[in-house]
Amino acid sequence: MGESKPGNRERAVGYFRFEEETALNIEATSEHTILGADELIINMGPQHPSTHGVLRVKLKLDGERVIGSECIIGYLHRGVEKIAESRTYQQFAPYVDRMDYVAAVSNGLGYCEAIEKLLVVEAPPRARVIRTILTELQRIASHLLWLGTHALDIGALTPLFYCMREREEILKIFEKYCGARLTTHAFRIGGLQYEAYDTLEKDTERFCKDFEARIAEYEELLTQNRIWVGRTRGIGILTAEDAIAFGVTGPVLRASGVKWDIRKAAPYAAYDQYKFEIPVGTTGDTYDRYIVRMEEMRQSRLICLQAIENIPAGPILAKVGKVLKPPPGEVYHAIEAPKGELGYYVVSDGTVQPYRVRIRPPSFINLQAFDRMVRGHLVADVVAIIGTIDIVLGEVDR
Amino acid sequence: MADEPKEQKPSSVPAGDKPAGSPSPASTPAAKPADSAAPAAPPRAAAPPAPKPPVVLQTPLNNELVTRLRGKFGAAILEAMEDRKQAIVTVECARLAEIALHLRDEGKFDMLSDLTAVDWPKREKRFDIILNLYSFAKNERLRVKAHAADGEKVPSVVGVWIAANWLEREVFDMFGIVFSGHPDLKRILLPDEWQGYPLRKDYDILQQDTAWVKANLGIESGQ
Amino acid sequence: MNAVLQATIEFLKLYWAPLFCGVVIVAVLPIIVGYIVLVERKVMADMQARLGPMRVGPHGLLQPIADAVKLLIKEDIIPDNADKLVFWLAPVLSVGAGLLAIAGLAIGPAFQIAPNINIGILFVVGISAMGIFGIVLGGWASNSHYSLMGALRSSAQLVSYETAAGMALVSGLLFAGSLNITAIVEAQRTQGIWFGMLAPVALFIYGVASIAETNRAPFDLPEAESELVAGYMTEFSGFRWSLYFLAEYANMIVVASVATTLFLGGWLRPFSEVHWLNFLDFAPALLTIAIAVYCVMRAPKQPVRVQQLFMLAVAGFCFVVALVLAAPVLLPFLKPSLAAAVQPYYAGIHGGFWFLFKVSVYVYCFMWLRFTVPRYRFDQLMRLGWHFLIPLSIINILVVGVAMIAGEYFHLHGWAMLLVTTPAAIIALVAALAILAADSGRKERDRAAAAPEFYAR
Amino acid sequence: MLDNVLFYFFAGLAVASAVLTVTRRNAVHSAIFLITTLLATAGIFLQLRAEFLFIVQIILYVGGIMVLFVFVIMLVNLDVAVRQIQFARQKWVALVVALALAAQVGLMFWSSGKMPGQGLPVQTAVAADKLLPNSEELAASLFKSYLLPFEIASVLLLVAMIGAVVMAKKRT
Repeated sequence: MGESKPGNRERAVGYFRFEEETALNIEATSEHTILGADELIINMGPQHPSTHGVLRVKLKLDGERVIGSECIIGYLHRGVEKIAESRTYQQFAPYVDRMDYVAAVSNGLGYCEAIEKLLVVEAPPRARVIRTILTELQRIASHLLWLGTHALDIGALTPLFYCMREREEILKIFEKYCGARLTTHAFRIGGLQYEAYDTLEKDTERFCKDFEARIAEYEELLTQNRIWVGRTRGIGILTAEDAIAFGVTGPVLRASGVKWDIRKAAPYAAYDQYKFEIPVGTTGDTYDRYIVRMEEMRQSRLICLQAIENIPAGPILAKVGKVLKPPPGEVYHAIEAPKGELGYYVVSDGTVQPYRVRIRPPSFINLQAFDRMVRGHLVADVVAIIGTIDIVLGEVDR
Repeated sequence: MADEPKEQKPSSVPAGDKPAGSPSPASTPAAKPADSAAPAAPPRAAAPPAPKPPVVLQTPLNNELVTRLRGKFGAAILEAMEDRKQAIVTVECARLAEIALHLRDEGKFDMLSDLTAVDWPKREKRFDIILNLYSFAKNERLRVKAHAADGEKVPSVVGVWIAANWLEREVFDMFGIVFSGHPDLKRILLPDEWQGYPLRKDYDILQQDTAWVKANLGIESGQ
Repeated sequence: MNAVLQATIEFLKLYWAPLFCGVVIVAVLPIIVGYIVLVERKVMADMQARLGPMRVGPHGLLQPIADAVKLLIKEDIIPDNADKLVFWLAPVLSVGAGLLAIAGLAIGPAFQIAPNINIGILFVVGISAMGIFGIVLGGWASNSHYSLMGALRSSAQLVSYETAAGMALVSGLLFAGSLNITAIVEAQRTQGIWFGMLAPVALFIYGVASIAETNRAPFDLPEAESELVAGYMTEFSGFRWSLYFLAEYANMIVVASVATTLFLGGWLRPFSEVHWLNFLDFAPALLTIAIAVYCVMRAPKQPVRVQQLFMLAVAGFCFVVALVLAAPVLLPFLKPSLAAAVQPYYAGIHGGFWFLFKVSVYVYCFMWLRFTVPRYRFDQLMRLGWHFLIPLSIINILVVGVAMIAGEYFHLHGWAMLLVTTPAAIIALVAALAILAADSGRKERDRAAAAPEFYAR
Repeated sequence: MLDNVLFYFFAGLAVASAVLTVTRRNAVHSAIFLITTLLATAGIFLQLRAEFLFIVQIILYVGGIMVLFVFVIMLVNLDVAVRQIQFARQKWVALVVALALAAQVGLMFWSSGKMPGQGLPVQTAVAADKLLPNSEELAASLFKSYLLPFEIASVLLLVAMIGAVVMAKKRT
């Protein structure tokens, strides 16, 4: 009968007696109401299971509907661009791996090619092909991680583990190639440090052969699933005009219907030698982005298969010398990283250290469109939209 | 270290106020980029006995777009050049937004791919604002540069490309360049109470560290 | 005072058996739940191409105990601004309702704590629904936005789906003609057919609604970890949290038992009236023997001697159990006089086996679903409840009623009832498809109407 | 004896929590005590062997209506209610109403023979194990003897429901 005992455990505030008008004033400043016109400010992150790291989002809610949002970033800021100014060109290369740490190979490729452009040298063909293979594998790995976590955000537990299983195969290939799995530092300025190991082709081929069935497995779990479609279709629509205005790139842009891929628009590495399609979406919603990325994985697989067919023989490192002193000048080089356009703007003053390295992080710029995408949706959609942009906070904050 | 070659730079930049349409540097290709970037300096500054003539990386740019821009904005287009085949147009800072709007609408540069800055502390106008534009229609990139002095207000291009919002905030955060007309100019990556602007060349990390350790731990930092 | 004491003694004399059972349930249920969790993790691991818990005990068999110890010795945190009384009360309410509901269940003809309540199934449903207060109040008392939203979602969800579940139960109960659990199962025995076959649509509706009621995926919105961290449980830790956990699984057992009782023939074995299938009575014994044989076969392959011994011990235990289970069937051959004496125990044990077997299958389906499909969004969940399940359940009651009258008119009984109930089910399904089509049409229109508002800026 | 103990337990619980329902400032606490009252009443029903009524009380009032109550209480602003003056001016009105009710009950006792229970029309109860299952009884009376009132009541409820839907729709 504990409940019926007239307890004195009332909250302290209960003993105050306010005049009636005071009570009315309190109502005006209340934050607790959900139904009324009052807005509820809810804070997601930086410690929240589905903000993919330390993103913090302040949501202004009307009930469960989002009427405004603000991303607060910078929790992972390490001053990479500042560090670059006090390192030599070679010394800085490993740092870029730490930005988009789920696609370190792509980061490295962008940086090495930018410096090569600055030096006005070209990597030998063999190096370019091997770079292409590894980068495309990395794209698949990155997309797999995205797929798993995105599906997990939407409540599908199982795809994550399947995705990790395949990603593991890719990481094993990286490990065999350069000894590292995550932050690989696989490439060197001017080409490659290591010769491809003996079974690189065979490993890649085996992975690609298996992967076809595996990707069909994921699609079976999700693509036609009523709940999945219901949760993603029409969510976070970004029109092509908006996407361009926001500078959004990569799969997010393509899902909005813009057929643009740097691998085609300004081919780098060895992409001009291979045939592949650029998948595009129509409506630019979360479902389209999902479909686009799935198709991209298939295309990457095709590129890998084409590339291992014919890896040219020859040197793997161009003659760049031990000390890099690029002639003064500046260069901007962009590659199609898994998340979008990853650009390096490097200014040289003729010394061994870059005068300025500016990194154009695709996640950072794509994340800007978040507010536009999230307005009018429910809280549950917020996590779907964060997932669909595919951000890596290491890259957003640098 | 980076600044030595640029000694004479400042002089050449303001001098860029030449009559429109006269790409004067054309005659001395490598020597007169008039651009902020270091390139031009060594050949010119290093005096006649250049041991080995370097590969010509910087060439003046004089294509149809530049002609059109010069026709429209006249003296506001300070310089047009190519560095390693990449087009760079230097414009007057005050008219940056206007030129940007023109580039977006007439030049079809519909995407602002990047916006950043470079600090040249020894120059009179120490900052370069760099806009990296891309045109889907032409599959072409263009870099627009503007020189800004410390404390000078740069017109914001948020009205032209929404993408500039966070990018300008980042530039403000890192360089302390104030953009006039930006809707919400505040620090983005660093905490609001951060002192100083880290990507300026004269930003002293050591001093920051000592100050912080002193203030928060009450001891000498020992760095 | 003496009178009170006397009354108590009188009470104990009368009700010692149910009391004992109750104590057993309260004591044993946490362990059972712990092992259900282990099974769930193992099933999940199997579906996700991994092994699951393997460290504590052979194949992680002692994992639940380790977990329980961990939870018990964890620090108990009460947020500063929480409403202490309600915060304390909420998990207890939740778990109390779950345990009380189990009291009304009949696990086999012999094992029922509160036997022969004439409102049996209503009691179970009604009491278990009270567990919602634990969730709502717990969410409110935590004084956190995530918790509050979880609580609100939970109450809205329960009220919506309780309706559909109740209506689904009604169409099952129409066939039984009684609320008494024993009577319901007896009705299925005399009619020789499970009501799940007569009212498949009702079974489907109850299945969906019961997942929603127990807050399981894909309807686990009140605790959706990707949106609300852990919903109403966000601020709870240690023992209080484990009470919630216990309540969730107790509820799962309850809904599975209700479905089993009403739709899946309770403790009856499949086709209990078909004599040539009597060999199914051996199933429990055979199953345990199979486990024993498996253990014996695997024992030599265990790397450590202790593990080998453990396996053999399990095998021996299983053999003994199998002997006990098979005794009623074997005894008549050995000593006919004993056969009659053990008959009730036999019925009880075998009934219990079949009941638990069906409940396990039902719970397994819950798990299966959880690992396969993504989570609904809240408005979709509400739409599914109000726009689809509730209309469908009303239509289903209607057609089932008509089918029953038709059955009576044609003097149909047992399997012959399928002649009228199958068309009824088909009508209900057609209606369901029509509802779905209309709903998706409305959804399109809603979206078309809402789109300009959302995306114009 | 046991019956008496149980009755006084439930009755005391019901009254005590009813008082607390009124006096608590915190609306959620009030709701909790209201639930306790309803449950205690349900307990009394069960003691009277009215199992159906017992479970209907729990399913409808506790499981349905009170959930909605709590739901709504959480939606509105609680802090205001907590800080407002506890008993408003209606307390005199309330006192009058309470007195009138008490007088009525007293009058009933007085007119029926002055002692509680003495003159009231109480039927001798059937032995507990001989009672008919009351859900069946209830169903029979609802759908046989009182079919028309039942249908009228249900139409009334339907009207109320449609009215609620219409009102809710108007807002958007």
